[in-house]
Amino acid sequence: MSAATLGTAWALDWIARATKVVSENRIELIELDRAIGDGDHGENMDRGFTAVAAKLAGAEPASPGEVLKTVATTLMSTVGGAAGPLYGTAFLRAAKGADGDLDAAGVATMLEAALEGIRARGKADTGEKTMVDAWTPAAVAAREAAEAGAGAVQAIRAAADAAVEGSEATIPMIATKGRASYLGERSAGHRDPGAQSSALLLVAAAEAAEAAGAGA
Amino acid sequence: MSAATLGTAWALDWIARATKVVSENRIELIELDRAIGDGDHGENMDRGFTAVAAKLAGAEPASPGEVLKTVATTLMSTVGGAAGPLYGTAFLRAAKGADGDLDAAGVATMLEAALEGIRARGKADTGEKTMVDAWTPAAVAAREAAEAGAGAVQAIRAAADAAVEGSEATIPMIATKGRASYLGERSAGHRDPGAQSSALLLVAAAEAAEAAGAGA
Amino acid sequence: MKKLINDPQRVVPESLRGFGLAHPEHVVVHEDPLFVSRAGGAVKGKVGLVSGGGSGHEPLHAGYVGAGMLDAAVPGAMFTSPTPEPILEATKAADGGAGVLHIVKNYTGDVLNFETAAELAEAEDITVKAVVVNDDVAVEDSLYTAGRRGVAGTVLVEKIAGAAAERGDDLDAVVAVAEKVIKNVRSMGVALTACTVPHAGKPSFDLADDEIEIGIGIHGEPGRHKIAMAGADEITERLLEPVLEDLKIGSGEKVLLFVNGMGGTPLSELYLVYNHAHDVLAGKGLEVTRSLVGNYITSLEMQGASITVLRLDEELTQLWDAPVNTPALRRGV
Amino acid sequence: MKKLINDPQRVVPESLRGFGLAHPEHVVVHEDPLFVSRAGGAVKGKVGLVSGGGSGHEPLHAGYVGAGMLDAAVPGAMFTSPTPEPILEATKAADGGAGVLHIVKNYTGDVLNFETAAELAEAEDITVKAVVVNDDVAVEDSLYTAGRRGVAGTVLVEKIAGAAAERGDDLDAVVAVAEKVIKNVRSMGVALTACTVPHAGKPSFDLADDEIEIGIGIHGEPGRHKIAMAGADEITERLLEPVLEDLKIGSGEKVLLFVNGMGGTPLSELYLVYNHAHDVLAGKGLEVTRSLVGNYITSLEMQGASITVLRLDEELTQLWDAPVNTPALRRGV
Ligand SMILES: Nc1ncnc2c1ncn2[C@@H]1O[C@H](COP(=O)(O)OP(=O)(O)O)[C@@H](O)[C@H]1O
Ligand SMILES: Nc1ncnc2c1ncn2[C@@H]1O[C@H](COP(=O)(O)OP(=O)(O)O)[C@@H](O)[C@H]1O
Ligand SMILES: [Mg+2]
Ligand SMILES: [Mg+2]
Ligand SMILES: [Mg+2]
Ligand SMILES: [Mg+2]
Repeated sequence: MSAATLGTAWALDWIARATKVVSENRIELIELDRAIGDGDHGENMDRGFTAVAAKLAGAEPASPGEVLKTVATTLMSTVGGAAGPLYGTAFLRAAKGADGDLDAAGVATMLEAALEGIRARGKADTGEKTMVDAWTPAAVAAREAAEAGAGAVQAIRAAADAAVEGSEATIPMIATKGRASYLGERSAGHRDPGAQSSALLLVAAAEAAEAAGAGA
Repeated sequence: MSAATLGTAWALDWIARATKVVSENRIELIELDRAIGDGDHGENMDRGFTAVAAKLAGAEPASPGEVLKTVATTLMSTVGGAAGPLYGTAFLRAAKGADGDLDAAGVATMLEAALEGIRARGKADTGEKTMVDAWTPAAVAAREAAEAGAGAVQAIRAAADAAVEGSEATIPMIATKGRASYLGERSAGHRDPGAQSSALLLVAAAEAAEAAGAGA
Repeated sequence: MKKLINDPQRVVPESLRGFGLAHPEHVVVHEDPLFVSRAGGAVKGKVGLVSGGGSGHEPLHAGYVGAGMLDAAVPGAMFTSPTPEPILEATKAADGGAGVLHIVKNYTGDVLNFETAAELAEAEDITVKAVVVNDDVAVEDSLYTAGRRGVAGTVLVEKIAGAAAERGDDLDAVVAVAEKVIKNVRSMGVALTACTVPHAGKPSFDLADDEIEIGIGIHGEPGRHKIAMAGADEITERLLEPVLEDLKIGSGEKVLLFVNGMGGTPLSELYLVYNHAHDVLAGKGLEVTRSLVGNYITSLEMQGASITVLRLDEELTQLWDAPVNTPALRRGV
Repeated sequence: MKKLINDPQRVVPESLRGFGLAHPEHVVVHEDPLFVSRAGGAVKGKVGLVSGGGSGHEPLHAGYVGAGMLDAAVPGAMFTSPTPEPILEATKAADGGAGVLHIVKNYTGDVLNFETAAELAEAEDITVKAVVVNDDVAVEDSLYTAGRRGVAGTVLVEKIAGAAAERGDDLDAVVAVAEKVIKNVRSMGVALTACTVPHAGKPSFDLADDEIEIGIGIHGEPGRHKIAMAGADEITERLLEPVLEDLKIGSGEKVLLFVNGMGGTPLSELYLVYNHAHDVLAGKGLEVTRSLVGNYITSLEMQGASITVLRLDEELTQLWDAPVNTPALRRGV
């Protein structure tokens, strides 16, 4: 199982699970954004992934990269707000290196590329209470797992767990980027909605990998 | 006591008591008007009588009529709304016949003149849920008392009691004049604010008469 | 009650003072008695137009003082008709020698106070005529009642009669134009929330979270009936149907469609109502040739809207299109 | 939540459809992708002006499309920046061959989506420049943060840059004018109540009956701090002081004073705020030579206001006075 790679079926399952989990957490993400932002993050993500699901419904992608590229362009053209371009760029960069099945190193490279995309567009660093605080530990964890000889499933699971922790860690932070930064110190004590949606997406990726691994 | 007439001192005391009772019932009159009108009757009356009190403070009127004329012009120029012109005309007409001290017949004539003034301006009849429903029984009761040989104090007391009943009787009525008429059947079940303020004013007149009578 | 005010008793004068400071090119605000007249004074030889009524309906009426509309406006206390004295002074300020038209909304208080002021003005040799606006179809009309209220149609009367005066019509002709508008305009309103008069400190009526008031006026008075909250399209139809029925308007006629906000409703919702109202009218073969959408006659911060339809002919259309230069309505200048 | 809407998901397109029906002489509303352009299309040889952002701030931006102001506007979902595609289409529709200016409010989402659209437009050989409005002094500015928000100052940038484009300035000159406005304009806002985004169905923040939020933006986001409810004069001073301090403005200078309503506050209260703000400025020796009072950039039905001060020179004053003909702002035409 640790040798299994993640292919197109996994990517499709990931996005199907992501669509579901985003829809299930629409209200929670709205509530998180209501506290320190403008209350639309859940609505934005749900609108985007609903469109993604519709787009992928008829498609027959040949690689994980093709799946992720469709996700990227669809999010970019339907989400809007800050999350639209950021996730759009993340998935676009992630897609680039994913033209074949992914081993653990491939997973790490994909996540690093996504993170770099987010950082390039958003100009945020860790500790600024944004989705960067979920993607950074995720990418680091995946790379460490790969270097420690883990398989792709374990790498993506490590990334997901790290993202969940990263999302949690945004709670005490004072935002300096994104809409929450307008609140200054009042932003502390609330979880960043983008970090949380990032964690949800990466957990969906890990679960899809595990489901495939289990079935393999 | 039944032979006592009502003079300038009575008129001044009446208006002083009226000012007080209107101020004390400001909120109640607002609440009555809030239910079936626009919620300003208490405010309007209080503004008017506060101005009346200021106007009378320095004055040395020579007759009840002079007092009532000051009341009339001051209400007309400070109250506004429907109540301003109606009470203004009422007091103006009341003032006309009151250039000397009033006996019971004089009280009845004064109230009839006031009522005629209200009816002429407002074109309302009894049963339309307006102040006419307080002034009409009041004028009738005063005339009956006078014809039955009562004194001025008894005549004004009879008028006051009738006005209180008249105000009470507006509760089940469906308004066809004034702002409450817009509510149609929904106006039933609420007391008319103008009938209530009329009752308050006439009770103040009776109490001033009784206080004078008691002191005389 | 949360309001951007200081002393509840001083809302009207403080607000009007600010209004005067913000629009010195349009108006002069007189403080005692309180009224608003055109900057530059009465226009010689032109019929003067005066309107007024309780405050709380801003921008009505003071916002419509200026070339092509009113010559003077008389704001009373909150929701309370002004007394005769400021109406008289406004009438004098508006008189350019060709007589003055009083545009009165049909409320007992407004009618009585304007009547008295007109008598006083006549005594000073100013010819005054009055028209009474009563466009609210929510109120059943009858010889034996106070009749219908004047609501949003008032704005259209002021604009169109103002244009007639500006083009040089004499007093009788301006009256005739105003009466023509009154005959051809009908309105009906809905409230989603009540409003709070500063001196009362409490909402003007109580409304549950799932109820709305149909047939409200502009004074925070309760409407004809409560109904369960409904979608905008359905509410639009409930307002529009009695308006059209009462107007007895038929296929092929041209109309102005006016969706007015009560003060606390977002503009986007007014346009959403306009959207469906337009479709309903088009569906009945009516042609909407002019429009007005916005907060033009309000009830403080009340959430809600009213729909007004004015039957247009060539003359009314031209007068509607004529230039107007006031703080709240401006075009062509 | 009580709103005059049908389906929460359809508020923006239904409202814009009504907007288009109400103002056919000013605008064309395009449905897919959703954007608004001037009736009559791009003006040949004129720099095109495009702005946009989340919906819920009406009349901004679509209400300012027309001669003398914007050439196109891009309304996103409620409080959500539009995606690049409609911005690109709006940019094409606004391009008269002299390049296009993007007027962007400083929000991460607006900046990113406009950036992408600009790249796409450049790829289609349209020259695009962008200015970023960031007038909100409630937010501390810093190199290391997202910086200040763009709020009510945006309306002034759009008007004045629009006038510069209309007089024939080239793209660099229009950018320079816009930058000059941005450099000289500051704002700060207060909320008495929150607003409710239709899809959220709940107020955007919680506020007790005796509290207000100082330093709010235009997206229903909480402000910098809550304070106890206070009188209008005191609130006015709390908003005005940081604005003046940040502008470093001194005695003898001329300013435009803009009191903006957040959507649910009566006009009378805005004038009451204007009244005191004017006095405070006069007290500091500043001369208020131009004014704007009303609901020009809103947060749905939020009760509250913002105060904006723009330092004026001869050029900005002339451009402010220049004719403008849009659904929401009109003068001289
Ligand atoms: N500069 C940035 N870099 C990285 N992430 C950011 C940045 N700005 C905002 N975000 C992320 O976007 C999220 C908000 O997304 P969303 O609510 O959809 O957009 P908006 O803030 O425009 O309403 C934030 O919670 C944060 O994680
Ligand atoms: N046509 C009328 N005739 C007699 N009284 C009237 C008439 N119209 C109104 N009223 C009286 O005026 C009262 C309302 O006064 P007020 O609230 O001060 O004025 P407004 O109705 O203009 O707000 C009513 O309660 C009623 O008694
Ligand atoms: Mg958000
Ligand atoms: Mg009343
Ligand atoms: Mg009243
Ligand atoms: Mg947003």
